[in-house]
Amino acid sequence: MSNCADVVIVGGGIIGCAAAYYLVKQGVSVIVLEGSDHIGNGGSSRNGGGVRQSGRDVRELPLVMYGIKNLWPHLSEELEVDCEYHQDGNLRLGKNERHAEILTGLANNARKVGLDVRMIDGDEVRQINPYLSKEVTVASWCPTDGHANPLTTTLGFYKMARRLGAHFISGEKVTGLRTIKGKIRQVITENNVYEGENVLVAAGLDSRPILTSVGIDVPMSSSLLEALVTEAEPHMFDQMLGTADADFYGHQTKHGSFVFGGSSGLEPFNKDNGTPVTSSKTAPCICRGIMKYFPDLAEAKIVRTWGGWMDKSADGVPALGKIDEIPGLYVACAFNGHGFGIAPAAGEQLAKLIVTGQTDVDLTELRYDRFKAKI
Amino acid sequence: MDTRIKNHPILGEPEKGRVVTFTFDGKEIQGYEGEPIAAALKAAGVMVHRYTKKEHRPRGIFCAIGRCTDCVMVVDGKPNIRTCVTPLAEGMKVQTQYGVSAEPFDKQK
Amino acid sequence: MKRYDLIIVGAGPSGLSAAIEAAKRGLKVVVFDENEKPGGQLFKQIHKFFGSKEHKAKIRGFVIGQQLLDEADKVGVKVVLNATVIGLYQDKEIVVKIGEEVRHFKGDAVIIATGAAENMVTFDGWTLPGVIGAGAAQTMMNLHGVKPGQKILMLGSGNVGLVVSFQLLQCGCEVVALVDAAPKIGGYGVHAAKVARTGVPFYLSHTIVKAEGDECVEGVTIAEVDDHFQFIPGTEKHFDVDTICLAVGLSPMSQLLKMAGCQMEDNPKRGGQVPICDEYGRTSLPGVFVAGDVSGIEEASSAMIEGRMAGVAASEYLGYIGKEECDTELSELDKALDGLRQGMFAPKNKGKQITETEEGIPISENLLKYGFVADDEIENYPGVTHKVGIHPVMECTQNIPCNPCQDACPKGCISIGANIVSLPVVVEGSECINCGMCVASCSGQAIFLVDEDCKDGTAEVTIPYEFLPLPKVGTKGVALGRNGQKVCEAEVVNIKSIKAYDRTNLLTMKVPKDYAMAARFFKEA
Amino acid sequence: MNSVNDRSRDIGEFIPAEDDDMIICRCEEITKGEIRRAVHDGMFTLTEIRRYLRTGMGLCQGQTCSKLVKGIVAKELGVSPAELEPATSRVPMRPIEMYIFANEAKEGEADE
Repeated sequence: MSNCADVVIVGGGIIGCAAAYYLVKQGVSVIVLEGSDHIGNGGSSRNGGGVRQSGRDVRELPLVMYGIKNLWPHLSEELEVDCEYHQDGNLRLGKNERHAEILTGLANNARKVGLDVRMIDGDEVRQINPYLSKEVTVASWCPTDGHANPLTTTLGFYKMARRLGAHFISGEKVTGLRTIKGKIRQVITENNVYEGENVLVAAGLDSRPILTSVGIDVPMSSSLLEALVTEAEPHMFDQMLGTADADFYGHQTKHGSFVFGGSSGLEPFNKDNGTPVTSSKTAPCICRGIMKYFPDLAEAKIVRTWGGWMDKSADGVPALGKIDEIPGLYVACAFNGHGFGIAPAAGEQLAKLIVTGQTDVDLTELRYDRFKAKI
Repeated sequence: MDTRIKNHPILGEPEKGRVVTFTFDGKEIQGYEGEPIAAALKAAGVMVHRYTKKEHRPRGIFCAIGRCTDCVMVVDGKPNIRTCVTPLAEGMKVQTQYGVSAEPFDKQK
Repeated sequence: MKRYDLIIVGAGPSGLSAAIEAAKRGLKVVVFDENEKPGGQLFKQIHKFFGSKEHKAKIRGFVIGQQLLDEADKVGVKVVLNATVIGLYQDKEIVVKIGEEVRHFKGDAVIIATGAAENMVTFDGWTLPGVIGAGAAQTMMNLHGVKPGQKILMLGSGNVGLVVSFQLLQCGCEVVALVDAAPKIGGYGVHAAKVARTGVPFYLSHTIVKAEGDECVEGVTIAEVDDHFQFIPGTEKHFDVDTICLAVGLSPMSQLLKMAGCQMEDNPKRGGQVPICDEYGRTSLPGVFVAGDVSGIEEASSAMIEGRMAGVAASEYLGYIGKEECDTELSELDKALDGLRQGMFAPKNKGKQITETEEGIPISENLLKYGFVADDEIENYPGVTHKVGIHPVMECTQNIPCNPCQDACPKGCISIGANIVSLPVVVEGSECINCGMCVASCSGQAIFLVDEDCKDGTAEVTIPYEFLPLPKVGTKGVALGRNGQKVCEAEVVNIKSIKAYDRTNLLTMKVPKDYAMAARFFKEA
Repeated sequence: MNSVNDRSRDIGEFIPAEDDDMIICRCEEITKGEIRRAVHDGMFTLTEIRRYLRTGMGLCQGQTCSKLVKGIVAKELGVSPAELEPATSRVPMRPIEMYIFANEAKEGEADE
């Protein structure tokens, strides 16, 4: 086996897998190095499955809108796996005036970049989703949003990339990068050295120490998010849901189970033992949150809970694109807990950027070096 | 077919609660209060507890201790009730589960 | 948060034993169990246990369960039932579902004693209603008083398969065959022999091809397998059955430990995924201990000792006893556990081919293949001797840790000696008084009282009999041989059922003299 | 425990077998053939198999099938089952109704 490729990708999450897929599709040779034992073991397999535009920062909206228009509709066919993509809209729910203000602000911003999102009242909410409680008085409604299965989508990208010749190695923890004659060249792991004309760092939170080895810093902090899933229930609704306060989000899957994520408010003070372990307080709190919105789900049984690290950037949007200072180096990290829906587009555009130097969507606002002091 | 053990060489006569009546898919059946629903159904000769969602295949008691969840049924309107560990009570409405519903597949949308 | 010195998860033999030892030393102990009744699997074990006195030998499992509960109650252990532990979090926090609430507890120490889950095998039709686990069969018949089926095929010849087959017979089911893909019976020979002599055929090197039926099991086809466990065409056999019972081993139920971040290993000798722990159950997490099947599959008898060890170790961990006291007690328990881990079924011998006993006698090939010792082999064993007048015949042919027969005889007729796994021998010059205590004490039901020559052309054979209805004196029928086949006509001449026999009836049958050493079971005509 | 795992190593072709339609995961009705195929599609770990196919993600949470799946995957990869790390165990150990999980006993009242 060769340790050299046109592109070495650090990180086997959905971003790395998607980029690998779109690269090998163009005949580029790719090595993907995953530090953990499993492909897609970080946020890629731990998120709530939202494929949405609404509620996002306007700087990343064009990219996700591009993906929803051009990539998601035929992804299942392309990856030969059921991505379970549903485009049945997103309801972002509110229960009071303050919520209404937050939602209106987000909706107004989104409309400026051409997204169809509007404010609706409680009755209209319940016309769309009759299971929601009377407590819900307001919502933003974006009919082109949706959800998908992050597990099959991530592993689908992996499967197809691998099938087309991308070389994946798991359990291969990258410790640093090395430039040769002013250009990126080597990726150093605990066991080996890999070489590539180009290197894409898409390793979530681990991207930061890896990039540090070549003097690049993307300011990120970690935050734990928790999620849970119920047993399969009779079909109730197809929309993606969220709330103004982001106290829970989720959807009903094709399988019939409900996947919900949320927080207890104690996450910033999580006692980190090195693995994303759940806290005894969070899942009960998520359940209480859900039941306020969905009294009918009270009897549904929770079968599994889990936690995942979110890679938060200082301004809430990703660092994505070329690192000009170091020729051949690219970055895709800091997806802030909503990287799943944007991942196919991010992967495809990165592949295009690496191969042609061009992108269809302007990524300028997502530059790695945009972070400035406040005064 | 009587599958109740009336007298056992080691355990003697089983201790049971009072006789209660419940319904299985509308039919009245008697069992003992507090015994698992599955035991009462088994004594009455009921083998099929549910039909699976994908393949519509029959399932019944498998582990009898609440682990495998094969014996789940719709009980008092709630699906996925593990009948092997759920105590029987007077008047319970027990229904065959089709997928996750008490509606036979041809009536599900 | 509510705090205990020691939280134990699982009120089975190991959990209760641990709780007793810890509470005796002053720890505040709570035991959570998800079941409605405590005792774990003990309450489904209706046979008499093996071992020696300290292992509660010759006491039936469910009685041991009650004894443990009484003892736990006496020393102030709190046992909370219908309490499902849903998680073991950081800082030894345990979240328990009790009723319609979840409650949070902290333990300064935690013992996980969650036991085991059944393994399964797949075959065509294995998901049909009527295919059940052996544990399910035990639960249905011994806890709920409902027969698991009428005509049953048992897959698995380990102790679980053998014991459950016998229990099925006891509650009135018909066991049409006992099948195992292995070429040799996995469990104790005595357990196999007591099933075989009732007429159940054994099919070793056979396994299930398919379960038949549309809505539920109506039949089963088995076939012989070759050395690579592949079916040999043309060897198929069909049985009409309504139930197929699977007894193909157990796996430790160690998920809680994995969840808590305990270091784990996959250890086939222990039955699967187990926590890495020392011999007293200390895991990689300080203050988290394990005991019983969760740390490696063994018998309930060893689980009880492991539980006591963990209870002592936890007491030391929390400073309720000193290190010296702890070491002394643990070394005592070591000896007790060592006693159980001897003989040909000892964990250290797992997977080994044992061809002769420690006494140098060849192991019966018939026993391993068909479940019974052949008539011409039985004379090889030291417990089988001939004598004028009534005398015990001990058809104990494998080295297993068990010696109640030695203490049972008031006349000292039976000797095992210091090595608990030795085969019993008849003490030279001793005199049998026909009290029957040896027959009733033998957990393997392998002792018979035989008067080979009653001077009238007949012989009398006394057998242990744990079935209903109990034949009356004068009942005529047939005597079955060790292989379960008819050997001769027989008549019941005596039935003894005294309290000291603990529900084992002694049935004496009269048979023609020539069949004294062949007749081993009675069947009503 | 991370170990270097080359996902392009040769594990041979997928060869269809007679018992490929045998149900392995009873809850999610996943067959042996689906599991074997997934291994050839690159799912080399039990965690990936579970995420890709849902084996062990049903109501019983893998209580029944995890050992069976492990055996199949190991055989397909040509390794010993003991070498495969089991999929993660997660809270709750048994399915629990949302309204009960939500209902935490108050401090002080938490006396059983």
